[in-house]
Formats: sequence, C-alpha cells, structure tokens
Amino acid sequence: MRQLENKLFLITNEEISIQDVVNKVVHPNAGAINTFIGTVRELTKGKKTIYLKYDAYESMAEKKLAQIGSEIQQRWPEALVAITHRIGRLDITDIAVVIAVSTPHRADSYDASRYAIERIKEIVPIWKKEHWEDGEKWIGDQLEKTAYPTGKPEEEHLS
Amino acid sequence: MRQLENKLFLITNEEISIQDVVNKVVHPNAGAINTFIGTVRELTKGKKTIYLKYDAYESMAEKKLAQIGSEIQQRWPEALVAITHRIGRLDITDIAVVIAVSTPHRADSYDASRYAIERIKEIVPIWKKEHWEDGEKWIGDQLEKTAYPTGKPEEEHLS
Amino acid sequence: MIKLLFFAELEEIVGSRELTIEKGELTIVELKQFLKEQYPTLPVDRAMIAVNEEYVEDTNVIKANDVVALIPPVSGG
Amino acid sequence: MIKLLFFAELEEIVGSRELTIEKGELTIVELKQFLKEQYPTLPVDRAMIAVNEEYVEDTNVIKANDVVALIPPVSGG
Repeated sequence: MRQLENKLFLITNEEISIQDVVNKVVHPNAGAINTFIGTVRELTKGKKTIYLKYDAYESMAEKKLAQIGSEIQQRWPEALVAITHRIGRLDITDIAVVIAVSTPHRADSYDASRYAIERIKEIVPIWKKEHWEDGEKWIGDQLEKTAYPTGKPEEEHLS
Repeated sequence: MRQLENKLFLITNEEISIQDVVNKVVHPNAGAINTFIGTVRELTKGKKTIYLKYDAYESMAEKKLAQIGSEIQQRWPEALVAITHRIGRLDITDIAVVIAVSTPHRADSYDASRYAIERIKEIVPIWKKEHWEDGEKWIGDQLEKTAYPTGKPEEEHLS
Repeated sequence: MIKLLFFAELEEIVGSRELTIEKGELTIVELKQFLKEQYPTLPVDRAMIAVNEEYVEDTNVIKANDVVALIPPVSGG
Repeated sequence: MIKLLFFAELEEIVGSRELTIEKGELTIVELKQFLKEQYPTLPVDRAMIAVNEEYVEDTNVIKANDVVALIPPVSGG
C-alpha cells in the first residue's frame, strides 16, 4: 500500500486524503500550494444525483496524469505536481479528485492547477456514471461533447 | 478548542489542518473546492530564511478575513469560504495560511480563492518577520510597498 | 491477434471490457470499419483510439499483440 | 482617554504594543501629528489607521475610549 500511496499520479479505489496528496509537493522552495478538489455534487442541471460510479482505464489514466505533470513542468519549470483520482462508487460530497501543485510564487500555482483539471477533462481515460432516482447514464455521452474524428484529442488552450 | 476550530475565519497559534479547513466548505451543491496553502519558502530573492514569525492584530484580522468572505459571496453568491491563518514561529515548509473555497463549478472556485489571497495581502493585519542567519526584518517594511496616504487601503483589481 | 478494450457505455454495448480478434496488421480506419459491422450500435466515431496506452491517429497501423482501447469522451475530474 | 495599538516594526520602535493617551476628541491627522512629535522615527505616514477594528480615513474623528491601531503595510499570506 505504502508504495502505491507514494505515486505522484494515482488512480485509487480508496478514499483520498487531501493531506497525503499535498505532502507529495511540499518543498523548501515552494511558497504556494494550490489544490483542486473535485467533489460529488448533488444537483446537475436540476437533476438530483444519488451517487456516482467512476471507472477508468487505470494504467493509461495514470500515464496520462503523469503526462499532464510533464506538460506543467514544461510550462512552469519549478512546479511540483501530484494528482490522485478515485474510482468506484462515490456518494454526494465525496472527493473524486485531488490535484496539488506547488510553486515558488502563488500565481503559477493557480494557473498550473487550473491547467491540470482542464487537461484531465480532455485526455485522462476516466468516466463517470450518474445514478439518479429514475435512471443512470454514463457521462461523456453528452450531446455537447465533440466527436474526435482524428481519433486523437488536440491540446487546447483553456477556455 | 472545538469552538475555535469551527470558526470559518480563524487566526491560530496551532498547526493548521488542511482537512479541517476544507471540511468547513464541503456542501452537497459544491462540485469544486479550491484551496490555497501558503507555506514558508526557504529562499526569497536569494536570501535564505531560517524561520519566520507571524504576528497579527488578532481580533481585527479575523474580522477582515470575514469581510473577505462577504466580498466573495457578493461576487460569487454560491461560494462557501473558510480561511485559517497561523501566527507565531513557523519553520521552512510550515503552513502559514489555508484558504478553502467551494463553488458549484470549478472556474469560480479558482477565481474566488485567488481573490481571497490577494485581499489578505491588502487588508488583513498580519505581519511576518523573516529571520536569516545574519539578521531579521519585519516584512511589509519593503520599499516596493506603497504608503497609504488616506489611511485606508482601496479595493483593487487583481493584478 | 489484437486485444481490444471497451469502456463505459462502449463496454455495456459490447457486453465485455476485453475482446481478442484474430487480425494481423490493420489501420485504425479498418478496425473502426470492422467494429461498425460487428456492433452497429457502437458509437465508434465518437471514441478516441489508444494503442498501447497512447492516443493515435486514424492512419496509424495496428500490429499483432497491440492493445487497442476505444476511449469514449472522458468525464473524470 | 484613547487606547493606541502598535504592531510589527511600529511596536518595536514604540517599545510597547499598547499605549493609553489622555486625549479627548481628535482627528486622525491630529493624532498622527502627535505621534510624529512623540516618536520622530515612527513611520506614521506609511501606516493605515484602524479605529475599533475598522480602517478609517484621515478626516475621521477619534472619540474617548476608542481603540486606535496603527497598521503598517501587512505581510500575511
């Protein structure tokens, strides 16, 4: 277990400890740590979620999280990044993802953390299924999502 | 103690638990929690810090943190905000401040969290004294800081 | 022999996360054509394709023993 | 009687965090003038002024029993 928890980029079935993810990016040269915590929201477009199930292509998802880490270090060379995403059943207010980014100065920590969550939503093979009182649905099968005619997602600027 | 720890806007002499601050903003309508964690950095402009001491006008500082919370809720009505700032002696990598902001959607959590740290640096009566091997100095007594000829800091846009 | 992986709604439509097909080299375009014939309801064109855990273009060629995953639009985070 | 509070380097210059002065009503401008005379090295003009824990303008009037704090540029966070 200890080995798994030490991975900077981790898919897990267990509850995520914010402190554990933050500890991975603590550094004497870091003055700022930004974390993004994604939690399960009860209402989405007026519809009440009972619980979510997350599934992942685990080995590839960890590789893609690591790729996001590399992309961040190219843009913000002094940044340290750790990301843990949980899969399995999650109830309302449970933590699905924790991103932690440390940088010497605060502005970069915000920008790099924001970059990470946008890229997760573009390239990391993780899916959620919403369970409502009257049904269930894999999210990602949404009309507003674009198809990928080239088979490959392009790197996009944050909107 | 328990009562103090439950305050949304808190000045404390104790170590800050990130989880405790985050717990104060967890909510079924929140899908995103952004936290900013300020840690003690070893190097500032090439100078090596041994430790810091933070002091505060505690009662007023808590009021000003609460004011920042109100300002955020005016701008982002669905945001929940909690801020804890530590005072006393802090060593390298110790946590000085934790800001947690929850919102239904992620963009607002980043913007509101960033707003909070910028406002803390403008209006909250907290001071740090850097201790180096060869001396010490109250920060805030910096040349790049402007004087306040009107006696009152104006609300500024984030730079 | 090529190993195929299906996730999320694709897994539910195919009825299995993993399939093995007896093919030699073929392009992504050819694989997609094959899958459309086998599973007419499978939204193949809305999926990204990963070969050995890396996203690839439609023109890429799949070789024997590759692991090919159909990745529907992701929704992590 | 007015209570004065000094913080950070101001506290070190004055030698005390808290002072009481025997004054009745006076403006912030008058208070600053008084402090400059008493403590010539005190950087009064670089401080913000808070009365009863709220920042005030220079034209504000301090009344008996008010708590007046000199707030040097802050450096929290």
